[in-house]
Amino acid sequence: MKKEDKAKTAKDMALEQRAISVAEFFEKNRHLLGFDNPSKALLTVVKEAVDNSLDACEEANILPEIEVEIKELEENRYKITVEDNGPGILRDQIPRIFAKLLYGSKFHRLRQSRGQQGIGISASVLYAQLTTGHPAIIYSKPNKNGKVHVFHLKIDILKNEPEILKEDLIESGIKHPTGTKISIIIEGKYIQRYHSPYEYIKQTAIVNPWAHIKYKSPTGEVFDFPRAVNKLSKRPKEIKPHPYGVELGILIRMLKSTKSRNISAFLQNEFSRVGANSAEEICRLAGIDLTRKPQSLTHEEQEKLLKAMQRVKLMRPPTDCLSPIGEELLREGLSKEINAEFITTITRDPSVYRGIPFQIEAGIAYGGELKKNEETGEQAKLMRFANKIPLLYDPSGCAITKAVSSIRWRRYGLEQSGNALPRGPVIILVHIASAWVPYTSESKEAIANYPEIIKEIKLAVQECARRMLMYIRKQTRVKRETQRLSIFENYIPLIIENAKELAGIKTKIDIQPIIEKVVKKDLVAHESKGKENN
Amino acid sequence: MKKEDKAKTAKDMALEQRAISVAEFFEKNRHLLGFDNPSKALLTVVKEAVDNSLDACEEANILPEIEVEIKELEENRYKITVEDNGPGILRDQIPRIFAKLLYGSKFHRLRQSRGQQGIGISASVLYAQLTTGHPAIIYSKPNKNGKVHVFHLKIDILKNEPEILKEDLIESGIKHPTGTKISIIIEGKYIQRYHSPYEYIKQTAIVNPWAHIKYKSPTGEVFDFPRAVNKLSKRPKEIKPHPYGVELGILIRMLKSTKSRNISAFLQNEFSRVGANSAEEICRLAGIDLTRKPQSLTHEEQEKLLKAMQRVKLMRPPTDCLSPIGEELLREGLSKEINAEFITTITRDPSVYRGIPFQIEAGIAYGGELKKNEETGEQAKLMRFANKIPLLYDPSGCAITKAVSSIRWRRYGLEQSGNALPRGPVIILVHIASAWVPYTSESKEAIANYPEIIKEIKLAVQECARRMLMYIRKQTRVKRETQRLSIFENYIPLIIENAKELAGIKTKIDIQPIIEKVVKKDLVAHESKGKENN
Amino acid sequence: MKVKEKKIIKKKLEEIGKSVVEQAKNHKVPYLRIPSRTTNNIVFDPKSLCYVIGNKTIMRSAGNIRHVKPMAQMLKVASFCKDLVEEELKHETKRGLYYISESWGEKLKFDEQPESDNIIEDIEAMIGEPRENFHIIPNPGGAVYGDLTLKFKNPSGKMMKINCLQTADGQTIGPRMSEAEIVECNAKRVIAIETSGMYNRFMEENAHKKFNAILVNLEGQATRATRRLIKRLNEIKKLPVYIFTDGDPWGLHIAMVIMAGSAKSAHINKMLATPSAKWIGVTATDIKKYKLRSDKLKDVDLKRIKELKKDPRYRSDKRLLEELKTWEEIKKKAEQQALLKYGLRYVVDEYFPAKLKEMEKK
Amino acid sequence: MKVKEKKIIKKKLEEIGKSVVEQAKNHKVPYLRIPSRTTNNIVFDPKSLCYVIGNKTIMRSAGNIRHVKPMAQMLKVASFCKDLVEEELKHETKRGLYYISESWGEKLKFDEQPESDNIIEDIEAMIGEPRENFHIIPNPGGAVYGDLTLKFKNPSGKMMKINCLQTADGQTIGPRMSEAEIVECNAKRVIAIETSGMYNRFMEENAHKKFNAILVNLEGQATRATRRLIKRLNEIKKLPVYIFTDGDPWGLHIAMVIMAGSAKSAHINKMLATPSAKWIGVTATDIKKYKLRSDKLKDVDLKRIKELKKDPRYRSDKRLLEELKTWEEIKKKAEQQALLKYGLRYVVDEYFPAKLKEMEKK
Repeated sequence: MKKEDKAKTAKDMALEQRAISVAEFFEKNRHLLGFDNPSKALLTVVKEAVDNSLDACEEANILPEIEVEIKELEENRYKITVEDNGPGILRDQIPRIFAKLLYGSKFHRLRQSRGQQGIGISASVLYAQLTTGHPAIIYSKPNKNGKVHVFHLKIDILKNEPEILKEDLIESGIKHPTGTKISIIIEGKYIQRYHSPYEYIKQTAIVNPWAHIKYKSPTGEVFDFPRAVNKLSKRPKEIKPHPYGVELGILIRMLKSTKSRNISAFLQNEFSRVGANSAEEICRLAGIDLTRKPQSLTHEEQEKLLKAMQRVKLMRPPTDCLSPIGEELLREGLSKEINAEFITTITRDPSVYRGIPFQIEAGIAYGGELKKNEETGEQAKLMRFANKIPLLYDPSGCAITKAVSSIRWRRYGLEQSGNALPRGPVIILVHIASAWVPYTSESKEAIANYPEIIKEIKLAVQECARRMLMYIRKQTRVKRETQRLSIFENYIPLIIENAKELAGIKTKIDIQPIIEKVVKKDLVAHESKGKENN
Repeated sequence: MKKEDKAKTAKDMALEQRAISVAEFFEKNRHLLGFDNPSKALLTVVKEAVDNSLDACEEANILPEIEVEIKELEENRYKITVEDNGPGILRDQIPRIFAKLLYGSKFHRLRQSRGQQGIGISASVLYAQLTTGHPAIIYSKPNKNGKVHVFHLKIDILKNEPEILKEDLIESGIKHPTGTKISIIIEGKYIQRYHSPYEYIKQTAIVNPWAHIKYKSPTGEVFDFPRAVNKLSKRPKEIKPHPYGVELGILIRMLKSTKSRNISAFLQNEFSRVGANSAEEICRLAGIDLTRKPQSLTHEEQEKLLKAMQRVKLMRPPTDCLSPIGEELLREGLSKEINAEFITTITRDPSVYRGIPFQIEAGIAYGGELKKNEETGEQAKLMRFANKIPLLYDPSGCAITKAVSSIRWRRYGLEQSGNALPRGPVIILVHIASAWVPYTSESKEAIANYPEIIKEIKLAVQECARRMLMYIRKQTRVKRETQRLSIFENYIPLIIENAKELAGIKTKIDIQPIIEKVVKKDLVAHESKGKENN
Repeated sequence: MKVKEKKIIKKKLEEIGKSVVEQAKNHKVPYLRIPSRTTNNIVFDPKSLCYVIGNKTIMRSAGNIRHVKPMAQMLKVASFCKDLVEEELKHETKRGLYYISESWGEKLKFDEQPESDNIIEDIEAMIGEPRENFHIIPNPGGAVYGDLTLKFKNPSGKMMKINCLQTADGQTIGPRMSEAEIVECNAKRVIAIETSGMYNRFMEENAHKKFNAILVNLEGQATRATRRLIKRLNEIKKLPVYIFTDGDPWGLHIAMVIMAGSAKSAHINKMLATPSAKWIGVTATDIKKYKLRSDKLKDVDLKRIKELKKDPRYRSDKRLLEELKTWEEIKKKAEQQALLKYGLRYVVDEYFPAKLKEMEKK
Repeated sequence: MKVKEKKIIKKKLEEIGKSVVEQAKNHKVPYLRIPSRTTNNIVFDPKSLCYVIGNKTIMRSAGNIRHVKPMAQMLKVASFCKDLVEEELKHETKRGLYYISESWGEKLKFDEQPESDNIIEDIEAMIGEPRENFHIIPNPGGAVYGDLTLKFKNPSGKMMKINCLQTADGQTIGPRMSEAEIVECNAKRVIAIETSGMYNRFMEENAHKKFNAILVNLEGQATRATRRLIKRLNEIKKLPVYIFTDGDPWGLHIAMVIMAGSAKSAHINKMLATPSAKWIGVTATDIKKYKLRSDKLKDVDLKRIKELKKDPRYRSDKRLLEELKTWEEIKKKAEQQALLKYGLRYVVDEYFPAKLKEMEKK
C-alpha cells in the first residue's frame, strides 16, 4: 500500500502544510483579475496600463499624452505597448511596481484614484509570463535631462518578488521629457465589438477630456482622440478615515499602533471630523478617561469606544479626497465623441456609504446621430464609469444598471419594458467617483449594490432625464403651434361651406372675421394651458 | 500650499509605494470570501469549519462525527462552535492553519478536497477579529492518550502572521479520542429560509451519508442527521499535472526548478501519463535532444516543447485523484433526507477540462412528499454540490443551473417555460468532483461555464431524467392495460346492436367469439408495440 | 318609409346646417350642441326600464382646434345623408360611408372608420332618429317566419307584398323589412330565438302553429333591424314577445338588449326597445332542473355576471337577479340545443309550453 | 328532395350497417372502410380544376382499441340520420347532433363536438353525399336577389313558390333554398358578391337588370348551401358565374372555393364546385389602376399568398398567379367598398361593366 492510501495522522498532515504565495494564488485564480478569456485579457492589459498612465500624469499635474498600440505578432499573440508623458518611475521602484503583486501607493490611503490595490499591472505581467513566457519591458525616464531606464521583468511566482532579466540605461526610447513605456506580449484575442479596446479608449476619452490619446489597432488603423480642454480636473486630497466607517478590528489595530499619547489626541489625529469637543463627547459616552493611553484599553473598553464613536454627532467626511470630472468637462467630453442634438450633465454633491465619500455624475445625450437607430427601437446605451475608468463587462451585476433600469422612463418620454433599460436615441452616462469604489470583484467590472449609491445614481440620472424631457417637449411645442394656425384656416371655410350646402342656403358669408376671432381666442387659451402643464 | 496639492515628481511617488499584506487585502475585500453581509457571513463560517472537519476525518479514514452549535450572544452577535472526531492538529501547525491566510496543504496538490486555497477558515478568524475583536479559540487533541492544546488566536493583519494571545494544555475539552474544536464569535444574522445553516447542513448530510452531524440552532432546536452508511467514499490520490493542462509560464518554472537531469526524465517524473516512449516522441516533435539539461533550454525551445507536449497523443490524466460519492451512497443520502417515491442517481465516468480531471454525479428524486406542492406548479428544486459541498448562493451564475435549464424537460414529462428550471414534484441534484473546482469566485458559490463541464452535467441529468420518465410511464402503463379490456367489452356489443338497427336487421348474433378474438389480437399487438417504444 | 317621414328627416338634418349658417352670418364663431353620449349622461329610466340619454350636451365649436375638423366632417356627412334620403332608394353602410369620404378630399376624408361611426351616432343623437332613417344601414341579419303579411318596396323600388311563411329558409330582416307595412298578422305572440339551430327546430316542429306565433331568428345578438321589427309587432299589433336564448349571462343579455336596449344606443333606445318582452330561458334554474349538459363558467363569464348584477336593468327585476345569483352558485352554462338530449320534439312539446305557462301566469 | 332521392340516401346509409352485420354473422371482427380524408389522399384533379378525394381508405375496426368507440358512434349517427331522412321534414345542425348524442347514454355520447363532426364527414365520404342530404344542415347564410322563381317545401312542409325579387332585404339561402326546384329563370348570369354592403349597392343600383343577372350575397366565405345553389344555376340553367370580392388574398380565395371547392371538403367537392366560375376582382391590378384606399398587407396575408402560390388550383391559372405576384409586389389590400370613392354609381356604371367585358373577352 502506498503512503497516500493510508489513513493519515495529524503528523502526516502537518508535513503537507505550506504557505502559498499571493502570486501563485492569482496565477491559479486569474479570472478574478479580468483574465478569464483571451479577448478580455487583451482588454485588461490595455486598461491597466492606460489607467496607470492617467493616474501618474494627474498626480504629477501633467496633461496626459498617451499612445496605445496593439500589434498582432502571430495568431492569438499580441504585443501591447503603452507610452505616456507622466513623471516616470525611479529606477529602484520599477521592478516592484511591475513585478510584485499587492505593491503600490494607492491601497493604504483614502483618496480617489483609478488603481486601488496594486495588483493590475503586475497581474498583466504575470499573465504575459504565464501565456507566452515573455518578460515585460519597461522604459522609464524620470528626469527631463536624464537617461532612460530599461528593465526586462518577470515575477518569481513562488516568492512574489520581481526577477530582473536585464537592466540597461539608454539615451532614447521615451518621446516626452519624462514618461513611462510598457510593452507586454500576451496570448489574447482581438475583437471589434462592444468589448473592444477601441470602445474602451473612446469611453476613456469621454470622461478624461483633458487627455490626448492615440490608438493604433492590430488592423493598422490609427485613431486620434484629441484633448477637449487644457485643464485637469480637481486633484483629490488624501483624507483620514471617518469614525462612522471604521470597524472594531481596525480600531483595535489603530489603538495599538498609534503614536498619540492619549485617547483624545488619538481620536483627533487619526480620524477626520473629530475635534477636541467631539473627542471629549466620545470619551464621555464610552466612559473612558480622555487621558488614557490608547494601548491600555481593555477589549470591553475598545468596544464601548467604537459604539461611542458611531453614536456621536459628527460632520460628514471631507470630500476633497474626491475628484469628479465636473459638469462642464463631462459635457465637453461627451460632445467631442458623440454627435447628439442635446447633451446635459450633472455632478451631484458628495455623499457617503459605509463612512466612505463618493460622488455621482451623470449625463444624457439625446437625438442627432443617435436617431439613426430609432426605428429599430433599440435600447439606450448605458456607459458606466468608476473613478474615470469605463466599465465594459458585467452590466447586469452592476448597481449602475440596476439604478438606471429602476427609473420609470415612461415619465421622461422614453419607451421601457419591465425593469429594463429604456429604448430610444439616447446614451446615458454614469460616473461614480469614490475614495474606495466598492467593486463586486477585483477585476473591477461592476459596482456593488449599496442603497446609498443606488439612490444617488437615480437622483442624478432622473435630473438629466428631466432636462431631456423638457428639451423634447419644447421641440414638440414649437412645431405644434405653427400647425394650429393652418388647421383653423383650412377647416373653418369647410364648416361654413358644408353648413350652407346642408341647409340649402346660398348666401355669401364673410369668413375672415370668424377666423380672426378664433385664432386670437385659441392662442390665449393655449398659452395659459401650456403654463399649467409646466 | 500643502504638499498634497503640489504636482508630484517620480521621487515623491516612490516614497509612497508600499507592499500590501494579503490579509489587509482580504480584510478590505472580504465580500470576495463570502462575507458580503451578516447572514452570509454566519453561513460561511459554519461552512468553512464543517468542510475542514469533513476533509480531516476523511483523510484520516475516520467516520465523521460533527457537532455544530450556533448561539446568539446578543443582537447580531453569534458564537459558532464546530467540533469533530478528526485526527486533530499538531501543536505547531495550529496557529498558521487558523491565523494565516494562504496557508494549507491543499493548494499545491492535484487531488479532490473540499478546501482548495488555505483561505477559508483563517478568513473566518479574520472576520471575527474585524467585527467583534474576539480571538478564535481552537482545541486540538492529536493523540488518543494525550492532552488537549488550546489556542486563542488572532491574525497580525499587516504581516499576515498568527498572533497567539494565549496557549494552554488541558485535560478535557474534546469529546472524542482525537479531534478538533473551533469556536468563533462574529457579527452575523440568523435566517431560517433557503440560505440557512440548517439547509446547508441538511444538503451536506445528503452528499456525505457516512457523516453523522448534529446541529443546535440559535433558537435551541437540535437536529440530528444520522449516518446512512458505515463506509467512507473512495479516498482520492494525489496526481501530477497532465501535459495537456500545463501553461507556458508554469512549464518554464518547472524546467528551472526540477531535479531531473535530462528532459526525458523531467517529462516522465513531473507529469502524469508520460512514459519513455511519449517523452521521446515529445522531444522528437520539439526538435530537442532527450539528454538536454532541463535548465539549458532557450525560450524558443521551451515554447516548442510545450507545443509538442500538447500535440503528442497521451492517455487522459489518471482519475484516482477524484473521490465521487458513488451512485449507491448518493441514493442512500437522498433517501435518508427526502421522502420521494422514486430516486435515481448516476456517477458518470471522469472527464477532463483544461487538463484537470473532474467527474459529474447527478440524482433525481420524484413524487411522494414532493407532490404536496404539485398544484402550485412550483419549480423543481436544484441542489448544487462541488466536492461534496452544497452551493447555496448565486445559482444564476452557475454552470450547473445553466446546464440543467438548457435541457428540454418536456421530453422528460415535466413542464418548462423557456430556459428555466422545470416545474414539477422533483428535486434535481448535481455534484461536480474535481481535483480543482473552477469556482467563479473565492467564496465558492458557483461553477464557471466550461463547455466540457456543462456537457457532462447535461448527460448525467438527462440519464436520470430518462429513468424518471420510464418510471412515470410504467406507472401509467399498468393503469392503462386494465382499462383496455373493459373498453372492448363495452363497445363491441354496441357496434353490433347499432349496425343491426341501421341495417334494419333483427337476426340474433353471437358476440362472444368476436370479443375473444379481438382481445387476444389486441394483447399481442399492444405488447409488441410496447417493446418498440422502449 | 312614407313621404311624410322622409320630409321630417330631411328637415331635421337641414336644421343642423341652418344653425351654423345663422351664427356665421352674425360673425359669431359657430358651434353645435350635441346630446352627450358619454356614460355620465346615460341614465336608467325606471319607467321604460331602459337606458335613455340625459340632458347634458357637448359643444362642438369652430373655435376649438380639436373640433374644427370633425365639425366640418359632420356637416358633410349630414349633407350626404340628406341626399340619400332625397333619393329614397339609396342606402349605404357605415363602412361604405367611410370609403365614400375619400371622394371628399384630403381634408374631409376619414382616416379611420371609428371617426365616421362616431359622427353618425352624433347625428342620430342630435336629430333623435336611428341612422336607418337617414339611410345608413347595418348589415342584414336575423330572419322571420310565420303567418305575417308585409308590404314594402323591394331594393329596386318595386312595391311588393309577401307572407312570411312563403320562404324556404327564412326572410332576412334588413332595413326595408323592419319598416315594412304590416298588412296582416294572424299570430298571437312573437317568439325570438337566439340560435339558427333551435330556430330551425321550431320551424320544423311547426311551433308557429302550435303557439300561434311569429318566429324570429336572432342569430346571436339581435341586429337593430330585428329589434325594430320586434318592437313594431309588439307596439302596432300588441303581440307579447318571448325570448329564448342560450343559458348563460350572454344569452340573458341578448334578451335584455331587446327588452331595454343597450347603453351604447341610449340615444335611440326608445325606437328599438320592447320593455314588455319576456325572457323564457334557458335559465340557470333550467340548467339544474333539466340536468343539461353544461360547461364551466369561465372567469370572463363570472366577471360578466358581477357586472350585470350592478346594472339597474337587472336590479329592477327580481327574477333576473335571482337567476344571476343561481349562475354564480352553480357556475355552469348550457346552450339551448342541450335540451335536445330529450329528443327532437321535447323542446317544443314539453319545455317551451311549460315555460310559457309559467311566464303567462306571472 | 324528391322521393326517389330519399330512398337512395336511405339505402346508402343502411349499407353501412349491413356490411357490419354480415361480418359479425360470420364471427369475423367487423370493420368499415372509409375513404381517407387526410391530406395525402386529397389530390388535385386538373380536369375539374378542383381537389377530389383519392383511392386510399382507412379501416375502422372493432379490433382496435382506438376505433371501437367511434365505430359504435358512427353506426349510431348513421342510424339517427336514417330516421331524419325518413321523416323528411326533420333536419338538425351539427351542434344539435352533438347534444342529441347525450340521449344515447354515457358510452355513446360525444365528449366534444369535433368528434361528432368528424364522424359526419366520414359518413359523407362513405356514401358520397353532402350531409345536407342526410339532413345534417349548416346554419343558413347568404342571400339571393333577382328574377328567379323557385319551388320548394317551406320548413313546415307546405309547397311554396317564390320569385326572388319578392323580398325586402333578401331571401336567405339555406338547405331548402339550395335544393329548390328552378321553375323559371330570366337571367343570363350570376353575380356573387362578398360583402352585404356591396350587395346592397348592386340591388339598389338595379344591377340585376343592368347585367341581366341573379345577385348572390356571399356574406364572406360562401356557405355550402350558397355554393350548391350557384352550382345548380350554373349546371341546370347554364348561367356563367362571376365573383366579386374584396381585394386581398382572402377575397380571391373565397372565389377559389366557389370555383374549385375546399381541400377540407374534397370528398364532396363534385357536388359543390363551379369550375367555370370567374373571379372579377377586386384584383391587385385594380388596386393600382383605380388607386384604391388600401391597407398594408400584414405578415399573415403575405404568408397566405405564399401558400396560395404553391396551391395547384392557382398554379394552373396564369392570371390568378400573376395577381398573387402583384400583391406581393404592391403589398397592399383593398376592400370592395373602396370603389365608392368614385361615387355610389361608379361601381355598377363603370367598374363592373369594364371588368365584365374584359372577362367575357377571354
